[in-house]
Amino acid sequence: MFEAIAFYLFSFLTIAMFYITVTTSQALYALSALAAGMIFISAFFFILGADFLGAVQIVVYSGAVMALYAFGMMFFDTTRDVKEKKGNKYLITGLATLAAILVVVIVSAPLIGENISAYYPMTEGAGNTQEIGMVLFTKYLVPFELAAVMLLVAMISGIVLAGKKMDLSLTLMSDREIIEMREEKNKKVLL
Amino acid sequence: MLDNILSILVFFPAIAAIFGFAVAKDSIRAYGVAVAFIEFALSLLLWFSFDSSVSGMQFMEMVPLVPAFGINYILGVDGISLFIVILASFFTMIGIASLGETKNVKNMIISLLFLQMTMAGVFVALDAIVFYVFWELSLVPMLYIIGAWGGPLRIYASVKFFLYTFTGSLIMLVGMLFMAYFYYQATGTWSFAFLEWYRLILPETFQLWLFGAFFIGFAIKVPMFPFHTWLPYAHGQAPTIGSVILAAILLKMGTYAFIRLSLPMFPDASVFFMFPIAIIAIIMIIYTAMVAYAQEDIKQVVAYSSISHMGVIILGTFALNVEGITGSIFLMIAHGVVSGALFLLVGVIYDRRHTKMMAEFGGLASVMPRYATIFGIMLMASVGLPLTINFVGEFLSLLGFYQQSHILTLLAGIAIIVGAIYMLSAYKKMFFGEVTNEENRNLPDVNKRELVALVPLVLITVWLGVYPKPLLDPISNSVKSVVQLMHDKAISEEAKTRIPNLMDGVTRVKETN
Amino acid sequence: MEIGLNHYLVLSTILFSIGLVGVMRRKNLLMLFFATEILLNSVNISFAAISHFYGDLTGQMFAFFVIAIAASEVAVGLGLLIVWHKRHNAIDLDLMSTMKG
Amino acid sequence: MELLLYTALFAPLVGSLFAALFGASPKTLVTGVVTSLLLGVSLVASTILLIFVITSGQFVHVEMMTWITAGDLYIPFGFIVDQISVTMMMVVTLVSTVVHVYAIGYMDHDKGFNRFFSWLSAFVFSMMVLVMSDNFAGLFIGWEGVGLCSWGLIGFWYQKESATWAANEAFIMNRIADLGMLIGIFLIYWNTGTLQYHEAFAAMPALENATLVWIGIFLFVGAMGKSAQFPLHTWLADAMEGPTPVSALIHAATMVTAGVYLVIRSHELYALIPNVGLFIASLGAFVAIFAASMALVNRDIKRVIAYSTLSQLGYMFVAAGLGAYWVALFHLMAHAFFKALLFLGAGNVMHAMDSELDPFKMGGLGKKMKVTMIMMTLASVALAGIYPFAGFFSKDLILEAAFVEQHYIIYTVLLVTAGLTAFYSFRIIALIFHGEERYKLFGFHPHEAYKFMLVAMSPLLLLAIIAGSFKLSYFEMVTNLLPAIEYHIHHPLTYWVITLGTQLFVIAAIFFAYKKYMSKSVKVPDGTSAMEKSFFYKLLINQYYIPRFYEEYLVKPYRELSCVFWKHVDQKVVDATVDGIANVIYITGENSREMQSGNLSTMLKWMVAGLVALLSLAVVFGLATRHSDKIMLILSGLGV
Amino acid sequence: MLEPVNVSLESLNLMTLAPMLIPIIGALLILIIDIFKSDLDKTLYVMISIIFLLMDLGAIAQTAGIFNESGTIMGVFDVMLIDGLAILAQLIIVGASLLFIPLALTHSRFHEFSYSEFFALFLFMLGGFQFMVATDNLILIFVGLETSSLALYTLIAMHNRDKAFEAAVKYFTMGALAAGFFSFGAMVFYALTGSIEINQIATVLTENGFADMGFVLVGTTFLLGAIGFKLSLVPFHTWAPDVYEGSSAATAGFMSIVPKIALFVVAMRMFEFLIHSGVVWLEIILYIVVVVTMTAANIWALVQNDVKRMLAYSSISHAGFVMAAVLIGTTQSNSALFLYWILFSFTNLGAFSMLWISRQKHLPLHQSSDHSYNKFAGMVQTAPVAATIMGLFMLSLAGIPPFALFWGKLYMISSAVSGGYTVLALIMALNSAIAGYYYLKLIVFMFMRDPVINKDGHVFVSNATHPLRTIIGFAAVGTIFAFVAINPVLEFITALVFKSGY
Repeated sequence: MFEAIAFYLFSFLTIAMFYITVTTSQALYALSALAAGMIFISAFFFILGADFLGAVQIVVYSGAVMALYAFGMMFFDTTRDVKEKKGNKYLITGLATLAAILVVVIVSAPLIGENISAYYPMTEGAGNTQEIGMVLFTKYLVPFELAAVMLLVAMISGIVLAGKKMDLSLTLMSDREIIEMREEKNKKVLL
Repeated sequence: MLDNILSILVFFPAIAAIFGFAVAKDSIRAYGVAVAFIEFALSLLLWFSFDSSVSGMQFMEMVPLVPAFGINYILGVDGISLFIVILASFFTMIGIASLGETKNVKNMIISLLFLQMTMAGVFVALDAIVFYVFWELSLVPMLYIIGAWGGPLRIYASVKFFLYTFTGSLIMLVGMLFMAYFYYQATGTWSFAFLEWYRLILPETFQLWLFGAFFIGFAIKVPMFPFHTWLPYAHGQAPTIGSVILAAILLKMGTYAFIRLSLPMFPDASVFFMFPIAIIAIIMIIYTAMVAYAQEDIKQVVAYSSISHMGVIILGTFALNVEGITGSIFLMIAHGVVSGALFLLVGVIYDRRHTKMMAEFGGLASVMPRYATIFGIMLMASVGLPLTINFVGEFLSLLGFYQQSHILTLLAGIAIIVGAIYMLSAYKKMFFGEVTNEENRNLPDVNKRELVALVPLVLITVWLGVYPKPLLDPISNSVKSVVQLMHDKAISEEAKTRIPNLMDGVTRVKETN
Repeated sequence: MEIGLNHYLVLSTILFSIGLVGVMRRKNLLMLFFATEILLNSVNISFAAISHFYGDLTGQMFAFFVIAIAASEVAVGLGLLIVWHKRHNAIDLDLMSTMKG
Repeated sequence: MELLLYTALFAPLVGSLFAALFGASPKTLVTGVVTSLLLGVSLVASTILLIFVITSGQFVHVEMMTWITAGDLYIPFGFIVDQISVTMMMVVTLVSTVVHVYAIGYMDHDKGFNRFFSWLSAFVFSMMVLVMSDNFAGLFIGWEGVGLCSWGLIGFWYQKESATWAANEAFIMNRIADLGMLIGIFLIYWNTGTLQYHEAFAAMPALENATLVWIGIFLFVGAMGKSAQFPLHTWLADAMEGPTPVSALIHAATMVTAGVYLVIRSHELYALIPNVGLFIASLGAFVAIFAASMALVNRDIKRVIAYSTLSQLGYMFVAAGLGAYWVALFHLMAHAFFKALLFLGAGNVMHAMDSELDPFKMGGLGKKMKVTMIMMTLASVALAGIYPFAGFFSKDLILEAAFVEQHYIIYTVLLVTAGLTAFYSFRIIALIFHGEERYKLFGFHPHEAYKFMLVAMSPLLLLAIIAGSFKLSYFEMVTNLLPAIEYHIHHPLTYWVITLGTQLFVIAAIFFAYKKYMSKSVKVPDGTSAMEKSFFYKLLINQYYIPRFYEEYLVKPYRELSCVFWKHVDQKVVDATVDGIANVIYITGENSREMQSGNLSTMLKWMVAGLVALLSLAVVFGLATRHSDKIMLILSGLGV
Repeated sequence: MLEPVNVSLESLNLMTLAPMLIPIIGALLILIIDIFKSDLDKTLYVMISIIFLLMDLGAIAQTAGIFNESGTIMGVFDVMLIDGLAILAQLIIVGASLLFIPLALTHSRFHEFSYSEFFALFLFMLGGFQFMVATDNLILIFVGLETSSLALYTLIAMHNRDKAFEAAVKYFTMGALAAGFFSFGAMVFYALTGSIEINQIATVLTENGFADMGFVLVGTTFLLGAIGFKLSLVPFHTWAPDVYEGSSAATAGFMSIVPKIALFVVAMRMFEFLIHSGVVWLEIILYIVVVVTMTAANIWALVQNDVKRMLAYSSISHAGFVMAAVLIGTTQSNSALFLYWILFSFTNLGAFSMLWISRQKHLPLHQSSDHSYNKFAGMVQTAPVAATIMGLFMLSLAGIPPFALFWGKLYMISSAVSGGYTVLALIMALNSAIAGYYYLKLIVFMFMRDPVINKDGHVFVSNATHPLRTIIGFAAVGTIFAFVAINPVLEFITALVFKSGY
């Protein structure tokens, strides 16, 4: 019973938050609603016994991601109202609703092959975090390491793109300009 | 050397063409002529060492190419292909020799040499894929020749030529792949070799479909009505040399392919489609002849006349007997010589006046008597006068088809009437009457360079008209084996009766007696 | 009234659709990125739910990696936006249609 | 003998090629002389061959080389000199030699002198091939060859629009007939397996009658073209645009008789199918009177003679059709002599009159051109069939044959035609040579032709007079080959009544013509006289409106249809379809490239739309499989 | 409590990781070098990349050898899966990269190639792709995909001009949406089978006889959306032309080959078992998608005014063409896929390289794009050799024999014929004909028109350096003489594919 109440409550909240995120014209509202929605989602994780995931959700999303977005928002100065040139509203809602209905129709059907044996079953008595650690560092070691590489890539990308290196475009400068620039730089170093 | 003569024949011009890049611009013409002459001499050597009494393939060569997929480089020549190969090298030679002042002459000659490679390749290839390679590749130099040296609509014409034929041959390719697949199913190995395919007896429905696929490819190339409309543009816009080679050789690829592929592989389908194709052929003959009559441009007249003649060739092919097929092969050569010569002749006047409109001319007979004479001879050859080369082919083709259908042959025979109508009226417009246009008054007659190209053609026209035997014997020999193969392979009763059995040893005369 | 797997799946789908709406209607790129976050998050709910109902950890693993991916995307996405914003002082995607056809 | 045969055959070719060498250069007398000499050689060779054939009764048969072989088909260049061909050879070489010599004078001032002789000799060669060939294919070579030379010679004065037009007309009309001939040849080959005369004819009796009928008809269609039988006759009159020697040689003596020759050559075939023979005879009779009627009013001397030729060809076909092959051949020969003479005479007149052809503008020329007048008069007498001239023997025989075979209608028609022939022949004689000297009104200064031309004509004159006396020996010779049917009216009284009656009728016609056209009241017609306004006159002068019919209902529609085919069908339907397909593809691209608006939002929408579309399909498919039995039920209910 | 896990090192088969680790190590090395000494010349990085790529090639060859002996290798807790497909795909990925990376050595300086990060990201990206193809675990596929994609977005943006940013943003945003699709699809299959490993998914689904067809369809739809996005199948293709146009020609050429082969392998692993198990819906859908992709992309390519954009659409069309192999799903068709893609890789890379060496820093006069057709007008008069080579690539792309791509087309259409897809074979053939038009259009401009913009032939080779010439020469020679190599390559491919059970 508790579970049901919690489910519906959080469902309502997440849906509402995300709805606000995609409809409001205030970037700040959207950001706040998104952050709230993320936190509500972590509630689901806790309900479902995925404690570790819930924690990660709060830390990564509400912490890191939202902070990044907030920074971005300030940078872009989007506190002012964003003009949303309204495209074809009906098309958008139509497509989305249709997608939702179609998927819901199919997904709400009971899964026939539900008696599925778990490949990586949860162990009785072990904490969620432990279990996850166990699987993550055996079976999912390679993806985990690759994810690390991915984050490295993301980091490099972020630095390259947002950093000074992109300020001057060598692509658009003529070869002569590039040489002059180099010489100037060398001079500076010498000085 | 004789063992590899076909490969040499095919690749010599290409290699020479590559070396040609290094030759200086002002000497390239001599180089081109020399190469083409050597090529022609090689093809003659091929003829002299060819054994006319053998009906099968000679000078066979085989190199595995993609054995995993049954693709092998197989070449061979028999009576059916021999003379077209010679014709191709001959026309390349003539063409280069007669080349007038041309911009970028180097590119032109190199293209021509490449074209020669593809033409030789198509006619000696005995593997479907090798055949297809050369078949398609021949489009490229031609595209360039039309597109770069042609008239005002050249780009439209060349692209149309390319795409139209390309589309058709892609469908043919699908047919070839099907054929290989059926062969694979029957034998468990992949093969694209014609001689292997000949051995495959297909059920009739398959034959019909495959015949259809091949037909589209060939029919566009020939070109058969209603797929012919690229041809007038291509001819109309092409430079003289392009038209010459297009008419003399490239069109023959389609009809040659019918004989090499469609007939022996699908005898039942050939019989099944005989009448529809004959009707198309008749439409080609009469309809295009009428269209030719309506033309105002002399080159278009010749272009449409080509289509009309190709109709006769098709008809002869689908006579499915030795006389008809022999005739159609001979007519291919004949038409090559004659239409090639006619296009050269049109080129002569175009070089002088830069127009091809017949209304611009008139009375040329008195200004350029030698030109008028040669044109007249070729015109008479074109309308199929006996003792000219065309007659032999036309006569045999029609004679052959007469065995299959009387009434259709009668209709097809209208060719000799309508052919005379457009040709004579064109000749009249150009050469007869008073000289009305002042610009024509002082035109120089054909010069030496042009004569070098034209006189041999005239001689061939007459020689082969009077004494076609050296060609007819080998052709007929090979055709006999094709017809016999068709008869043996035929499944349906109708096909068995339609295709004569030559092994009876009893000729028709004896039957009747 | 038991909450079954299907409930979660439906919820997930609805959230996903909301995400789709956002993706389609947002013209502000930053807010568009919000919507893509919604997409990924909605799926995570399902993964956790399936994991829960099957007693299998794989789902949680997947969700974990999805979070990592989402985080990386934010980094790159913001980087791109910053570059664009530096040049154009705007992040409206309607301005971004020099290439078409 | 073989050497002689080759000499006879190839001498003209050599001459022609020799002349052709000088074709483009200005007049060189030598070409004319050389070609004439070579023809003389040919004539001599033919004569020796004739004597040989007569004396030995054997054939000379050679096979020079193979021409076409393919499959079972075997066609050699084979030549045969037998009684039929040797007759023809004599006629051809004789007339052509005369014409050549004559033409040296006639073409004296022509720029195309050399070209003319080249063509003319080439014609003779073709004609020799035609008559000497031992197979149908060889015949066809000659057949087409004479057609070609005829084209070149009719259109010899190519600057003249009418000449080239007539040349093309002749060629094309002949081609129509040639198609029939070709089909006939095909039929022979597929039914007998050979094209050699003797083998083919030997095989024919074994064939079905229907087949033979078809062969007969198609071959005759070929003959109709060459011999200008109705309805393919119009070209002959128009062919008079050519130089007069050409008309004499080709369009009177030789080429036009090729059709008759063909029928005679195929007598073994036609003997098997008498019905076709009767048809030929009927058509011949019709053409005889039909052509004669047109000759009555024509105001062009050459055309009159041409119609006369046509009419006489009708006679020959009557004979051939009725099985009197030797008679036909005999008339062919006799006719060749006097008709050629007539033409050459007309040539003299034209020469004198600066190519004027209207006899009404002449008159009284007899004083200036006595020899010509005599020659033409005698030739006309021969033509009219007055005893003892050549025409009497040959033509009378035909009438007798018709009578004996009891084809009285044909007989009557021929009889009337004989009268008409006499009338129109002497109409022009009278108009040209007698009566008022009307030419003075038009400022002509007529003069007699060169002497040597007249001398050259003299052998023809001689033969026109005496050819009839060879009748018996001739009969003996050709009946070695042809059925020897003698046509005698057994009842002597009937014989005499008919013969004399005919003669009287003809003479009456001659007198009538003289009376009518020698009078001083003859004026150049100006379209005002009552006769000229009469329906019949108009009908005749317009050649029964047949040329106009052809022009209006065949030539024009053909031209228009051609234009329609080109401009509308070929360009607007066939080609437009091809381009249309290409354009549709291109325009689809052009219109749908808007899809790629470059707007990110749109792109995202497309992605979602694609997803939704796939999902919808999934649902449809899912439902369909789940309810497939029900769907089948509904479909079956709908009758699918 | 959890038991400690004992894992023997041998059972891990760590060498399966070697091919992927090598480029990653190379990338790290480049980063480290950059830390110690910046402003080093690009040639250094190019050479380091090449060395590592060669080592990578060696490692792949090593695994190929093992595969040849012992069949499919599983490694590292069965996450890694080295089979024939993986080996072939990696060979193509690394091989094409080897051709691509020297393109950095242009005559003019372009932004991205001047920074070490480009090469590091590039190698990371390769690692990502290699992981993708060498596993059947959806998680690893997903992570690999994202690693490489994120790197690729940056590489595009690093070209550093407005169009490049626009391209990167578009690609990125749509990629994010596709990532959503992918995870949703994976989720559905997980819900269905409790597993995210494709062979287990296949086993489970087959065991219960595709009872939950609805779920299968939804999952397939979403995965098709995600994979189709990367493969640029219509209607998920919209990014492709813009991104190709926005990025440098070299990168565009790279993008047309390497990411796609990785995704093809994924598609083969994911879809073929479904089709073989009789999911007719997928067959129909794939059929439609393949046909529409081929045709529509061709039609759009017809109307382009820019060569690079045309090549973009043509690449889409080629991808659709090759996707047919997945639909057909026979050994022959799968072999044809690899054969085609190998041949396509050097032809297409060659074509893009030709654009690359003619690239100028600024747009040509009065033109809105770098490589408009007009730019190439009359090229044969000013730069005949370059024009001939470009024409050669166009002919090869059009499928004119005997140039490279013809053999691919031949084998592909043959596989359609043998697989019973007659109509598809015809459509493929006809599409080649339509495609002929736009390739021809460039040839027409180069060979048959007079120069419009560039009267100076130097423009067409302004970027050419020896390495670039070598690459182009290599591609050209490969294009012309491909027929010599077809047989061994085909035998090799077929053996590998057959042994992998595809």
